[in-house]
Amino acid sequence: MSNERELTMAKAIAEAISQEMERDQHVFVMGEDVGVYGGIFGATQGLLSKFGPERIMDTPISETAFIGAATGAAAEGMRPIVELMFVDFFGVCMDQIYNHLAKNTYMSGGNLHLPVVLTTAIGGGYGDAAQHSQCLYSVFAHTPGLKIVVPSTAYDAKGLMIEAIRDDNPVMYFFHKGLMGLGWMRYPERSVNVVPERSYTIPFGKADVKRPGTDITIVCLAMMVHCALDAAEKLSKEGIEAEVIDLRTLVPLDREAVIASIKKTHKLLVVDEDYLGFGLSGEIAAIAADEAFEYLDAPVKRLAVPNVPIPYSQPLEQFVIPSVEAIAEAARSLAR
Amino acid sequence: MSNERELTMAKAIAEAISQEMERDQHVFVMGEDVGVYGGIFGATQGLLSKFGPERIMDTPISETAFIGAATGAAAEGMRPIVELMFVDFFGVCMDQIYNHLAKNTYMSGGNLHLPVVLTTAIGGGYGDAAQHSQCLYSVFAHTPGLKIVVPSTAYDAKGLMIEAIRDDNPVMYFFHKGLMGLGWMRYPERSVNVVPERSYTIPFGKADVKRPGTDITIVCLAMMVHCALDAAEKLSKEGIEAEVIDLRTLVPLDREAVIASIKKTHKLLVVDEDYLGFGLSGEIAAIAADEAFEYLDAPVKRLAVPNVPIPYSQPLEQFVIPSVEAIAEAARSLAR
Amino acid sequence: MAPSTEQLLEMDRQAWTIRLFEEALAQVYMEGKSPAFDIGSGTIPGEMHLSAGQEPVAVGTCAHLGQEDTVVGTHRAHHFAIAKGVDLKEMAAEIFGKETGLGKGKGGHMHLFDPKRKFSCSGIVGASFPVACGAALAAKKKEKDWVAVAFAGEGAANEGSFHESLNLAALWKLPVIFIIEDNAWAISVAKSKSTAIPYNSQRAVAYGIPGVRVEKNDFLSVYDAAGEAIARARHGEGPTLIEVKTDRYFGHFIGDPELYRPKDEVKSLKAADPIGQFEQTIIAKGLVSRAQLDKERETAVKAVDEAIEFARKSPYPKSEEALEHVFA
Amino acid sequence: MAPSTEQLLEMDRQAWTIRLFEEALAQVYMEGKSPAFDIGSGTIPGEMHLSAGQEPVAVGTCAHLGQEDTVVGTHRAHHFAIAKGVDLKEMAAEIFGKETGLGKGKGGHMHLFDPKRKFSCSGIVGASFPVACGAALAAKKKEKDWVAVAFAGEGAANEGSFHESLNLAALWKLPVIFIIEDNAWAISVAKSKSTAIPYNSQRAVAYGIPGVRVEKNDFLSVYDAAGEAIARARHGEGPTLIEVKTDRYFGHFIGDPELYRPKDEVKSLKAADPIGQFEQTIIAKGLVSRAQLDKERETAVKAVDEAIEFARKSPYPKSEEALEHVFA
Ligand SMILES: Cc1ncc(C[n+]2csc(CCOP(=O)(O)OP(=O)(O)O)c2C)c(N)n1
Ligand SMILES: Cc1ncc(C[n+]2csc(CCOP(=O)(O)OP(=O)(O)O)c2C)c(N)n1
Ligand SMILES: [Mg+2]
Ligand SMILES: [Mg+2]
Repeated sequence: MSNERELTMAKAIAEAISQEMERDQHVFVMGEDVGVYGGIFGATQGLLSKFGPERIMDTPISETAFIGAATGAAAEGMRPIVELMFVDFFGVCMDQIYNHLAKNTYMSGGNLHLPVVLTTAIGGGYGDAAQHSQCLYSVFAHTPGLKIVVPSTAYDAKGLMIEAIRDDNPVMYFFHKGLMGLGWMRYPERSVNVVPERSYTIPFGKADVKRPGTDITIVCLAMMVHCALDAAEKLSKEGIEAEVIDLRTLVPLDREAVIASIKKTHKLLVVDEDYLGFGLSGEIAAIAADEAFEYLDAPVKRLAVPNVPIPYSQPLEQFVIPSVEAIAEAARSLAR
Repeated sequence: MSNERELTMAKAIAEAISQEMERDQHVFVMGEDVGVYGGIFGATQGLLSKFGPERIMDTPISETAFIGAATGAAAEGMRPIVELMFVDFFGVCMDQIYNHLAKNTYMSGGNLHLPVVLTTAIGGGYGDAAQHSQCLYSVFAHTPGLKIVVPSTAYDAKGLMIEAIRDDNPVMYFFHKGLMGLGWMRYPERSVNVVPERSYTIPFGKADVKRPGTDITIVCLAMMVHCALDAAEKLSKEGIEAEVIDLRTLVPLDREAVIASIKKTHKLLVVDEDYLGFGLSGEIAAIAADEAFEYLDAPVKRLAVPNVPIPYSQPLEQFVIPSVEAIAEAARSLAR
Repeated sequence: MAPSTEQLLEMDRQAWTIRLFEEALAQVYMEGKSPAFDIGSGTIPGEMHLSAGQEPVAVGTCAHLGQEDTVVGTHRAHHFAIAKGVDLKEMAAEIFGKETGLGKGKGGHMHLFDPKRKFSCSGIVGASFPVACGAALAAKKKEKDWVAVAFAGEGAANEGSFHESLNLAALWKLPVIFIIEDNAWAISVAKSKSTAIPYNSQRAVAYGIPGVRVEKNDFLSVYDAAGEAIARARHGEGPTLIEVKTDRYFGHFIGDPELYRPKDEVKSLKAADPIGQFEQTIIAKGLVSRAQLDKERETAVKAVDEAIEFARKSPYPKSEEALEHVFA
Repeated sequence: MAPSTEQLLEMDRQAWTIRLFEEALAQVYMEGKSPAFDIGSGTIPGEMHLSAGQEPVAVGTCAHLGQEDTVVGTHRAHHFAIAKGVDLKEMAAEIFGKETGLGKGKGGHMHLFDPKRKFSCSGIVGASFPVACGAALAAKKKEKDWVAVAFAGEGAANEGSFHESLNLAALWKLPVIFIIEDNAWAISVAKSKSTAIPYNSQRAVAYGIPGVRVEKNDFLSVYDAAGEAIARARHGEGPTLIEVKTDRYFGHFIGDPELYRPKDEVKSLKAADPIGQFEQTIIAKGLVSRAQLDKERETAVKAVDEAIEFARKSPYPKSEEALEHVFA
């Protein structure tokens, strides 16, 4: 049955873009190596041959220029999809992202709409070291004006991408390299799942309970969803039932889902592949400590990259990125 | 008595730099308008005439080049002080700050020392709108490798600046425009205080209890310290004694001070002039929800700029930046 | 192609509108800021960058532009906005932080957005270049002969965004014109202390595009240079880089003590004021009469008065509106 | 000034050390990555950018540099590091992620730091320019005749950091040399699709500094051009921009399917391999003998073998060491 077709996340993203490009002539793609190469992580695979170089545009290595150009083109009614190859490179173009793309709508009193999707790769674990392994989504969630999408499966990826392209606001779409289902990088089988061929959308701001449970809530996203699910399976054998919540979007953030789960489990563990300090894990914990305070039976725990750059050497890198075992252990000691 | 001399924060900073420049030939200053102009916010006032243009260097508007140059010069044994005029401009040079200045020490396995002080202006409240009014320190605290200093008084500013210059690591030194004691911008009288002429240092990682109290802990920094103190005075008249903790540095962070205060007051309000989401206020709340969970008698509350860019119009700006009244009200309803 | 009489009159009116608007703002700005100057107080708080003296760049260029062409300005952008036809009342109201402003009071003087007139600007130095490239790219994709103009100061030409944008524009043959206003100063830093070569126009070589230096702060010289560049762009021949010498009459912002600036510089600049010279020239050439120009000036006086009045009388937005419009 | 015999021999040895090191890494890299290629597995995980074919740029330049001069490289930096005299064992150990590595395994192949030999590099395109300016500034402040060299790819020359740094260096007359390796590709993007003009050397005009294009991937041509630029810098005459045509033998990184590249491109490049040509030339000129060169090559073989062996045998850092060295 064609409904049962499974796709990798990369293929799901490329398909979403392709379908929207067919639907709307204003959609086009810009970025480094998005053409013949199909995107270093395959997010634009196959699009060049379908849409040609006028709509799938390789750029010079000039992120400020081409991301700024996306803002300018969107103001004129185009709907650019623009790729920042690794999120780690945001520092060369952040001004165009957060001072312009993100703020112009507000500063114009809502008169300007900027339908730009900014895609970017996140995540480590494969030895790419401190400048190519970060997540950093919380930096963009911190500065207002950007919607923040971080899918964990192919199904979610397609629906969220179509939603992103149709949104009249700037959307940053973070894909985790280790979830793209690439031929050359390990990925969790679960990230490849059934993706309908038809077009569909997944609304922003709806977290997904990827596993229901009663004993502890694990809030996470991207790769950590899979690690948490693996940990939950282990824990289940020990009699601990973890509820795994995949946030899917950070802006808007589904606070209700987090609170509802805490009301049930009374215990919260936030797991994040980003740096621990001053980021996502703190925000979720703070929301719990405010809005779900009475329901909490134990301290809110966080597991994330301790505040160090991502080291290259494998024993070091594996040590700093939350592992299935570390998640299970943190959940275990909290659940007890 | 000369000991009783009072200085503005700008003068205290300039004096600290001046004393260190006299002490150590390797210290020099680079930045836009740091020369004749003396820094737009006066942090380098008077230094050009004392040290000449070889050591007080006006730069082109090329933040990536001159901040990157600070990293290169520091690697060769110099001790640059480099000014990013407003923190809001970090997006044009963030890569040099966080991927290089911040990470090179770690990536070199500790073999490379980069004694750079990066000064920058923060804060709003005077109608400078969305691109010139932000705080953003949590973005830099989130990415590892930078020490983060945010003084609230002239006395602290001098001691922390000398400590920063002598530190062998990159230090980001954030000064709040509204605390500099400028002739052309309102400032709290309290920010001007007694500053010894002699050289002295204030260690990083030591929060300062700016006001002891028993009923509620208010954690804050920079301008919010003064607003919190004003609020505390009001509250005191109502019988509520707030303890006001000035963090002074975010990296390293004095978790102990926060926890110790909660043990006493059992209630925490975090007040921040930065954006609410995914930043400082979340981090402090999360630490409390983890490490001081048992001592908390009430939900942890946060007051910060709601997740909107800083609006220009005064009624709007005053609405989004935490005011004395808003702090008092938040504290009041929490203390009850 | 020389400007028509109609165009000349419009240019004169725009020039006066800009000059008078800036002078009016300089006054209004000081309201509520004395005896002690406090930048956060008064009718108009925050920084105020005025463009008086720099009218030729804006007016001479925009004379060639229509509604469908895009202009992206800088922190010092009133002259560009006025020359591009942005409604003066809505603009003044925005600068006053009023509900009736272009951005409902959210943007302020450095952030004027008028999508209808395709005008925008930014308080970040060098930010105009990439955004203008994007507008030009959109024009190309839509197969229109629209152009985009990025204005920027000579200080901005040392930002990385300048280089990246010019390369992109040249590579993709975008219909965009980069116009550098060389007013000799970037706040307190003289051009010679920031720029390795005397003329930014020479930097066009690095992108294989025409580079033009306009040596006089003169409406007609700008008109000519911009006209040629805009025509090139409209005909699909790609971008041009123009640098225009011009003069900043006020400080960098109001309140700038200008200690860095030779004492009599502004005085001597004003002696050769471009508006007066423009008027003399076109009268001398018999293209317009004094009376005609006086009428334009009167129109400008009235427009500025009305705009300031409108802004003054308009209501402030309600506090809670601060939470609106983060997203469309 | 022509290189001495000693220099020629050292250049030959360095060239072979680079070539053999890269070839050895290409093999080691595949260990543990078959049957299924997994970038995160094996002796060396992560990206691997090799510089085989690009030896002339590094060797020809560094022949003029001493211990006190600074070199800042890129993501593709092994050749620069070797030519600058970075210890091959420590470098190999770093690439293997070992405790004995330059950065105790924390940096990896894109982040090689050797403060003793004044070498560093970065995985961020365009990041070498500003840092090299800083080293040159320090030399100037210390009143030394040291120079700094920033290497970068032709793709990097379109980043904003290129422009800002060249302007700063020219303005301040810094003793820095910017050397662009034009290997025709930036990953899959050909230079003609990224750069508005044929030669980056032409961009020197934008900063009023000398711009030199070296049209041959040849040790002696690079030696000459770099020598002149470095001498200028040492004598306080400021920066130079050099672009060298060179050839990338491997894919952008190992595993790159290179679908964008003409099928026989590499084969034909290798037919004119620069090391062979260099050796032929200097033998033909009677400057060195075949036997001498063979000895250098043997030394290189041994050094590479030893380095790989050293790296292989070295222990991994302990997990907890991940928490060290964030701060000095
Ligand atoms: C990226 C960035 N750096 C610095 C500033 C601070 N700043 C505002 S205007 C200005 C000078 C700009 O000079 P120029 O481009 O010549 O324009 P002018 O003010 O002369 O019109 C500076 C440094 C800024 N707004 N943005
Ligand atoms: C700022 C930034 N943008 C993009 C990248 C991704 N990237 C790494 S190498 C590369 C191509 C570089 O080309 P070039 O400068 O010619 O060097 P080469 O690889 O040919 O040696 C790109 C785009 C990066 N590392 N940093
Ligand atoms: Mg200027
Ligand atoms: Mg290349």
